[in-house]
Amino acid sequence: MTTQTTTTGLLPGLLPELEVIRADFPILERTLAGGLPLVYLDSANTSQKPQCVIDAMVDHLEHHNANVARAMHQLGAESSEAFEAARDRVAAFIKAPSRDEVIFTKNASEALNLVANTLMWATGDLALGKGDEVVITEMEHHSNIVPWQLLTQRTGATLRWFGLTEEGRLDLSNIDDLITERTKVVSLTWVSNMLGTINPVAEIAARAHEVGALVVVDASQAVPQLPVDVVASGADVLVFTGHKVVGPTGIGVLWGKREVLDQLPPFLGGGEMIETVRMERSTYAGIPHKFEAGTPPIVEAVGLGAAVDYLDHVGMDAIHAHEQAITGYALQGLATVPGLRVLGPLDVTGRGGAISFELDGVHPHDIAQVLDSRGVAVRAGHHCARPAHARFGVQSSTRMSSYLYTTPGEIDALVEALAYTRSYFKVG
Amino acid sequence: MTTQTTTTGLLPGLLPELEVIRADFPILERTLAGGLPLVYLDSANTSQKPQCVIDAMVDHLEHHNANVARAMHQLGAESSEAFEAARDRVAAFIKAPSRDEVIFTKNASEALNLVANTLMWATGDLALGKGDEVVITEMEHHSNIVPWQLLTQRTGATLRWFGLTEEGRLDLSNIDDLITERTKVVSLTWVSNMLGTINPVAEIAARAHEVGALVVVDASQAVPQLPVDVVASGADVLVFTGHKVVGPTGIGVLWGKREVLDQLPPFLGGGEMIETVRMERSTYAGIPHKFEAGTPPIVEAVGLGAAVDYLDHVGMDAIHAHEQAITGYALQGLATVPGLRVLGPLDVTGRGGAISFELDGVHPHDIAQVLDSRGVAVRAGHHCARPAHARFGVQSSTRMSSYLYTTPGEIDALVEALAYTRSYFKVG
Amino acid sequence: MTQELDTLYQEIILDHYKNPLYQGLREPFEAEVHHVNPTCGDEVTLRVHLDDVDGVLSVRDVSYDSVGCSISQASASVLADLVIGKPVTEAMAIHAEFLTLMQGKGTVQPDEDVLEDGIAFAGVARFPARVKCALLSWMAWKDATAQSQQGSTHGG
Amino acid sequence: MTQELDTLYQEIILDHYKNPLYQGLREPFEAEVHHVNPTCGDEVTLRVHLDDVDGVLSVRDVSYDSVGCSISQASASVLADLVIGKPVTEAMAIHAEFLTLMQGKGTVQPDEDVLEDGIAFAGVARFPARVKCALLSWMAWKDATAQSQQGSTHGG
Ligand SMILES: Cc1ncc(COP(=O)(O)O)c(C=O)c1O
Ligand SMILES: Cc1ncc(COP(=O)(O)O)c(C=O)c1O
Repeated sequence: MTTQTTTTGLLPGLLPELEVIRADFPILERTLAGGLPLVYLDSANTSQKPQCVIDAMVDHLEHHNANVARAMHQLGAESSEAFEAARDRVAAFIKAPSRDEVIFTKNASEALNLVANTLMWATGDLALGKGDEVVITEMEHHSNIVPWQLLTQRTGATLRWFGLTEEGRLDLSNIDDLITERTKVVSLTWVSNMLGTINPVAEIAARAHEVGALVVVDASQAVPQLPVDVVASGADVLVFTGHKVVGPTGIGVLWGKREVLDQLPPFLGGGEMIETVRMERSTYAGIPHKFEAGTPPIVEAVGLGAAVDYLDHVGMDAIHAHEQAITGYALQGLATVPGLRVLGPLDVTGRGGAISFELDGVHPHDIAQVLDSRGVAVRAGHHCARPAHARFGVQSSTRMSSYLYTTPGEIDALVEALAYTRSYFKVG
Repeated sequence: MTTQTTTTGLLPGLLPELEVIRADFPILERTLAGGLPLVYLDSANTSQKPQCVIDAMVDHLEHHNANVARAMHQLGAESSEAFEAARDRVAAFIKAPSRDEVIFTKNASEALNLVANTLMWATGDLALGKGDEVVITEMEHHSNIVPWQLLTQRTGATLRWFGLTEEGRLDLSNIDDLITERTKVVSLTWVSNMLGTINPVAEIAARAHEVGALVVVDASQAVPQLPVDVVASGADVLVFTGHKVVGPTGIGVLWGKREVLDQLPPFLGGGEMIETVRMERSTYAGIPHKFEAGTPPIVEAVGLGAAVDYLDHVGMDAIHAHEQAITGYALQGLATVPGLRVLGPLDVTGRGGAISFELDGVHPHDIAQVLDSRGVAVRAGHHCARPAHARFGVQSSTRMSSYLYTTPGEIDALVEALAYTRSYFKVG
Repeated sequence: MTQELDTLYQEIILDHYKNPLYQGLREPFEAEVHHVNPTCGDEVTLRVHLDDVDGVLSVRDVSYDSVGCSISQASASVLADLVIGKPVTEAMAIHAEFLTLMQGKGTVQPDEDVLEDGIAFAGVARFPARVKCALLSWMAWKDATAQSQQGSTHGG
Repeated sequence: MTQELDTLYQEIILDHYKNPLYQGLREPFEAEVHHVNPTCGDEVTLRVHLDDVDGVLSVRDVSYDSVGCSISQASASVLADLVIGKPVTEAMAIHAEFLTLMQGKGTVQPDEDVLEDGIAFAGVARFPARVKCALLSWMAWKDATAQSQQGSTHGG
């Protein structure tokens, strides 16, 4: 059931060696209750890990484990080299102009909070106060909402929002009302984790830069799916998270322009982020260390390095084409289910691989539960995007999300399981 | 060289099946440049990992990987259960009255910053301002200094310090001058990572509680070595870090009394830390989730759970006895090296397994380098404890630190390599 | 697999879901609470009206407005049906019994005399992700009842 | 293993360590900087005095006070010895050459005509943890020289 070669052959853009790729991911061989094969359609929540990522972590733990930076011995040198090499690889993967601009955090959420939190204490140009404005959008993940709510509440600044069109795209009609001389920060997601929408970040960044605002891009769903060039994106700061790019949990990435990062005060204190500590006062190290307090996620960086290498090896253009093919196929398939309404763009162009939907008469939890009984793993709830759900007048939704290992056969399994759900709940 | 059964037999307190324990740690079989065996005496910096911890992580990544809390499918349930089971195990390990009081952070540094950072925005009893005082000690790790410097600078409160005696113990003679009605927070390390000193935390906590101060205990070096009972410790908040208790990097633990954690405002925003997010304002979840923004360190928690199980299985009393035996043996051995001065208590009672020292005429870097050429891994520098170094009039030191896998033979190798260092640098 | 599903979605549950009892918000009441399941966004607003019946403090009404899945909706209906008209102490005992059942991971035998339709939730206990759904309104009721009692004591 | 060590601790390095040249802080100077290696705590305070020599801006003096290991101490001594008396442009070229050597991971062949005693540091490049030690005073010197030049430009 996991692949149907006939269908596969028909979809242009699909990764040519899909079976080979699937064989790289040990979990895909798992069976679930009742001996059912796993149909994993929850990759926007977290991605599965290829063997090479797991092996790189194991090799590190078994043969090179030591703390970094501080250690002068051979294991310390090996571990530091592995850790810093991961920084090089991530920098290359997102085309960062300088490796020092790549900061390892614990996840994307921490990276976003780091920016909002240090802006609280920023001086000069970056300082925020009453009358200043921060602009976000109604399709943000909570991790790109709550930090700005806290910042604006605490500084007296105002939080403003881009609205959404019926189709689930950013409503840019009032961009000149929203982004003004008062705007200090514009923070937005590149790809929506709920609606799938791909936003025109470079265009919005250009407008934001005209008024001197700082542009923060949440690329948590973009880096897994699109070839990313941080400079071309227009961002001043861009973040993503390791576990969604076939890497481990416990690591995220904050990239920022050196001028910006240099200007921000430190975030957490301690460990390698210092220059000198005196009882009266401490001074701080330069980037990237300034923002990496305490022992960093070492084995996680090693895993993330292997992960971006893996994606690079498959090719981000090919992965993007694959996602587009699968998403298009899924949109078609979902359209055949009576009573199903997709929240977000119905057109595969300008859209990522997360598709959220409602099904008349069945609550998302109940849908997910029935799908799970067929081995199909999707997410139900608000997907940490409550304002976007509120915008569409729904409290929650069901979301399927694909990745480079997803097959058309898995989409067929989803569609078939949705039909079963309708009959189980006797709707229609 | 790694063990000398004859010596081993002579040291009371040594773990009886040391060879069996060593066999659990794959890295200990490694050889270094020149085919030399590894003599790892840098465990206070980071500990090595037993096979069972690595295997638990691999099994999770290969068979159960999914995001937690949010997922309704079988993998999600398995992953959530593994993650929350790790919380249960950690809670049991430190005898926490409630599992919800155990918060997973990225490391000990983040945990300490979380407390200092949220106190910035606390209201009521916990609020800090001009005239209030925070008391720390001169033997703190930078991670328990810098956050309090930032907090006191930003609130106008005053930072005060316990001094150290010549022997490297806390100078408690002026405790009544230091801990007064003005004291809002007392934050101190249980075991010093530089001097090895074990501090009387319960006694100091009792005094702090008399004046209504909050007691924060940095147990980063205590939890690896001592049987820990958070309630008996007297702490209101206690932190430690995964990678020093044979667990992975990327995870730390903050335990706090429910009343305290409930009173503190949230730290980072986003992910599972919310109750509802509305455009106007958000409300927050209860503990532990309130302080766990974003995708938590899932596979790291699984590893940490396996790690504390491993330590429990060996027995913390037995591990403590082993550390005492090795430390006593090392203090004896180091005393035979001419020109060597130990910084910190010379008496094994009331002392942990980190021993920092100076050697006349050779800089710590150079010592570490020569030791490394003999396969002996130690740390040289200020060990993130610059004020303590300044107190003893030195800029840096060399530190050896043992753990449950350390053998007397490794101590012999260190002592012998120090003699070689002296001859290499032609001192004495 | 349908069998597994059927343990969860008992007929009784689906009935309560389709035809919920005591739904809607009514007056009078001493306390109103709003509870949320942060993970999925299910919400309930619930009111409690307590009153003396022959000298015994009793549950006179439980009214609610909720959004959520079949399990959370049905459990609100079953809750209201079970506790309305009972002395508060007895209702609390039912609450405790239901909680034990839900947290039992499927190992607890429910007592039909106490839980009536509530026994249909025995299967839910085997789906950890859904236990929260079943408990949402029960937790809200306990909270509201505690507040009502405080209120009446204070107002005393 | 002693062989490995000897590549690092060349006789020349140990000589400079035991008998450092141009040590101490002297007047006059246009800029003084303080650099720290945060990892290990090694520190250097370094002063630069630039002056016109036959119409060419030259390094008249480099004076310093430092705490650190043999490698960092010796490299300060070698630096001072190499650049004092040289035109600034030439000294900067030497700096670039030394930097290339240190960052070469042991693959760069040093030019004795340019680096003189500095070639003894070729072995250090194979010990990544020690490269920072060797570069500490060189980075400080570059910084101080840049500041001196700015100062003199601004001062007109
Ligand atoms: C006493 C003490 N506190 C705090 C820390 C910080 O731990 P981490 O680097 O894991 O945050 C350490 C270890 O480096 C330590 O020894
Ligand atoms: C768009 C977006 N932003 C931020 C996040 C937060 O990532 P993390 O949970 O790894 O911090 C996610 C994923 O949950 C996301 O999809």
